Amino acid sequence: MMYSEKVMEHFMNPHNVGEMEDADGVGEVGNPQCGDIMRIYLKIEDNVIADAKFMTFGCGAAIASSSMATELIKGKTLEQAWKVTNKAVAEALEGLPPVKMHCSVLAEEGIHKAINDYREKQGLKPLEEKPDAE
Amino acid sequence: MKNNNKNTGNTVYLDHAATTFTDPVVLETMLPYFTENFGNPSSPYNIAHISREALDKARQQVADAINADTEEIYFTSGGTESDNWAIKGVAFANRKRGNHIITSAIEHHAVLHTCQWLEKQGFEVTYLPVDKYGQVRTEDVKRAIRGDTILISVMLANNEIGTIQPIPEIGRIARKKGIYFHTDAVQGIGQIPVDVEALNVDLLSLSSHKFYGPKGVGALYIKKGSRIDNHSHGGAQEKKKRAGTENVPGIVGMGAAIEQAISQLEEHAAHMKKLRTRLLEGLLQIPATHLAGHPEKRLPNNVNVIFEYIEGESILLMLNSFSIAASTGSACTSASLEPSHVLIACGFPHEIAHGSLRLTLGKENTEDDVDYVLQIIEPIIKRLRAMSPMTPEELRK
Amino acid sequence: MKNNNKNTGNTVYLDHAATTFTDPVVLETMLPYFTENFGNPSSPYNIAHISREALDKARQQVADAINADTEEIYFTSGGTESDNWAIKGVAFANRKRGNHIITSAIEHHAVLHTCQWLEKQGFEVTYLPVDKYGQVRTEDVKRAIRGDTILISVMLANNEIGTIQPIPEIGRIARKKGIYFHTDAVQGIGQIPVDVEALNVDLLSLSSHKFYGPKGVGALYIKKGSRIDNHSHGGAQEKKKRAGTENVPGIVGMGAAIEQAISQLEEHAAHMKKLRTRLLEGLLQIPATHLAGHPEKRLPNNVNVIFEYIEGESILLMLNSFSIAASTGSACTSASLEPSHVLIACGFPHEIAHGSLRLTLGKENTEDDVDYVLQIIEPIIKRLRAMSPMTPEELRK
Ligand SMILES: Cc1ncc(COP(=O)(O)O)c(C=O)c1O
Ligand SMILES: Cc1ncc(COP(=O)(O)O)c(C=O)c1O
Ligand code: FES
Ligand code: FES
Repeated sequence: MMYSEKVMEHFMNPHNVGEMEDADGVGEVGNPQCGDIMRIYLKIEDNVIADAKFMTFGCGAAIASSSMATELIKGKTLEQAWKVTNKAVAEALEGLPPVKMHCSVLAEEGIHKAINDYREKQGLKPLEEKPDAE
Repeated sequence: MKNNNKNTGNTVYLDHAATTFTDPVVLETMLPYFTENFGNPSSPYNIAHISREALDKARQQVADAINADTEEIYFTSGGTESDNWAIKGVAFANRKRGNHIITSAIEHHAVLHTCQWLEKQGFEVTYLPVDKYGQVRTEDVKRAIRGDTILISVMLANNEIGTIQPIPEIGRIARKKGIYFHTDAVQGIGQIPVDVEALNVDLLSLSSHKFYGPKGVGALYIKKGSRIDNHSHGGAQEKKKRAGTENVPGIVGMGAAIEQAISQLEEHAAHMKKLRTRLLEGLLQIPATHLAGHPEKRLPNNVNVIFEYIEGESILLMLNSFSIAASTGSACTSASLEPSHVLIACGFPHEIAHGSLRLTLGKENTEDDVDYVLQIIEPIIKRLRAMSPMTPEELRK
Repeated sequence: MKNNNKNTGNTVYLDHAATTFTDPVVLETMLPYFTENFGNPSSPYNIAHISREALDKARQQVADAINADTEEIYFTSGGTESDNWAIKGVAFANRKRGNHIITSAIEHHAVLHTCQWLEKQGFEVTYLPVDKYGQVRTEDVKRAIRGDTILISVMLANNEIGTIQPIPEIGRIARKKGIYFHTDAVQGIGQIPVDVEALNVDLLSLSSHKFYGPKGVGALYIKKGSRIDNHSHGGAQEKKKRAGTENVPGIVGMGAAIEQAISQLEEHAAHMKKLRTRLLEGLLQIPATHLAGHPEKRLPNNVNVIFEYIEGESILLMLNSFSIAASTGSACTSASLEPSHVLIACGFPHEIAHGSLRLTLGKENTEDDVDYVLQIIEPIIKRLRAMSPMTPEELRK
């Protein structure tokens, strides 16, 4: 297969799958080009991500990225979590094929959206996407 | 439970539309032409005479298989070359008569991309729509014909959904109007009868590796008297129409493979249909699962189903981990990030087309293979649906 | 006396420029890719991954053999396809810059006929003359260049007379002028060093069956950044430039064969030269016999002699009856009834060109083979001359 062992590990046995009834922040993103959808749920305690879950409709890379991304942000402050890039997700997965990098972008965007959903609910200003988020 | 076939090993191979293994019997016929009987067929000595006779025999085998004359068979490097040659060759050779071409929206890329390229060269191309089963309507063909139409190209059977097209009828229309008619029979041969007379075609493409012959060899049937440009320039091979030292072992293999495929056609089709029915019935037990393609007018070895709410590549990955080889029309496996143009042409929305799974059976498959797949696939679909945000509540349990 | 080789049997095969047998070691590497490792390289499962890796490896082997990058190697169905693609592909893609092409009078038909076809499409082609040894003069190249010249194609070594062309020099001229430069290296590879950097070429054609690889597979080197049309349209194979399911076993064989050929190059060339010298010295003992081609700048395995007053096909026929396989530039073996355009370009009159005999050595040949041929050929020439009305009296005895 074209995927690394790590991707296959996270694809076959994804971490943090599922819905979260009492999420503090939810972000749903989709790539219209490709028709994939990723929903990220966050449980936030004292500005720290206490729990994260995901639901994903997409390819192996999308599912593995969701799993790895949620894993990476757990226990981090919101500011730290915001800085988890798609590159970091791909690296943690021991690389993604070039045509699949956009699936990890989805994970980064999902997290950003979930964090801003939480911030808005708290009456805070949403954080700005860096223009070169890629 | 799993089949242990001597070719596919412990893989349950269900992607015969992508390619087949070379039948060991076929390979056996090829071997002497690599080593002892290696002469260049154009050379004038004994060792080369053997190669010439081998080419003659293979040409006869291919001609017999499709009810053509040997002078109408031209060997190529595969289905893509045959399609490219047929379409470009007829288009350019008949440009003075007109520059309109008709094809269908569900052709293989070897036809579609060639037509798109011809559009850039100033030809006009009509891409016929299909009905929800993936069939071209003959009335649409009639309506599309113009005074300057020089070529119609519609495939015999589709590679993704297996739908068989009304080729004899389209051929009759084309012939009445004096328009060249090409069919891509790459998927049909060896599965259903292929007779160039009955099909009313002027050109027909074949590819050896789809019927247990070697890769890298194919043929184009060109009806006698057809006006078509030469494919390549060089030596006098293939009656000067397709230059290049002949791939003798490959051509010998193609001949042996097609002869075997035709002689086993009925038996093979019966075997395929039996397995297909079992497989399809099992798959359609899974909720929110749809058949793609025509329920009856389809290749006996083709199953194409769509599982709603999930994506095809992830299905393939999981199947692969259970040593099952299959294919999908999902955008996620295509370089273009577009789902299968065939499923889209059949009217499936993008997100539905994503969940497609194509299983194409082959002669080595058994009922055990089918049962194994059915046993493996249900929990896979469940697991993926459990992860999908699109899955409705009642399917999550 | 006769060699008894396991490939050529009891034939003394001296037509390696026409084709070689596939080396049994090479065939061995190919076999698994017909049967077990038969997956379509484009498919996303394990069994197909093996095919993809095999393609990668072969591409590396070809790239290494000619000092290119793997991304610059495109597999084709043979030397003819490579030549056709290189020339038509560059011509059409650069038509806006100009429509003049330069080639030589002694190219293989795969180049010449392609150029002639391009003339019908409105291109202008200059066919450079050669000196009496069959060499293109670099001054002629310089003189032929015009403002609208877009492509120069000159072969590395000629297939009939073995003359090696001044490719690095021509390449330097072309590069200075920004003109694409293609060389047909089909005969050179495995006989002399081939290094795309040293040769200053942008495109280079190869054919596997000339260096103990299988027939029906070749490659085109395309220097990065070159402007060239795609060869065929369809799937995304060969970086979308040459569509069609890859001939995996053939490509694997080509890779193995080229690696072997390069690793044995010096040893092979030394062996060939030794045999060639012995053969040529023996042949030139026969009166009224001339060497065709360059005395030194020639392929180590090529001998081409002309026997005055007799005709090549009859020589071949007699040699064949003694199980010797050879070739001739006589009109009588060519479909066009024209003698070799190469010999004519070298300035041999028609009636002389008729008496040509090409003997091209291969790695399985031995000194015994050479001695056998020399022993057989002298009486044959005598007999034929005795029958010929053109033979002068003193040669009839
Ligand atoms: C319907 C159809 N046409 C053409 C082709 C191209 O054949 P090949 O890959 O042998 O060039 C294929 C197979 O890929 C096919 O299924
Ligand atoms: C110099 C040269 N170019 C091109 C070719 C064509 O190669 P192929 O016959 O493999 O297409 C040949 C051999 O026939 C050749 O000798
Ligand atoms: S979700 Fe479509 S490519 Fe990853
Ligand atoms: S003499 Fe018979 S073909 Fe030339």
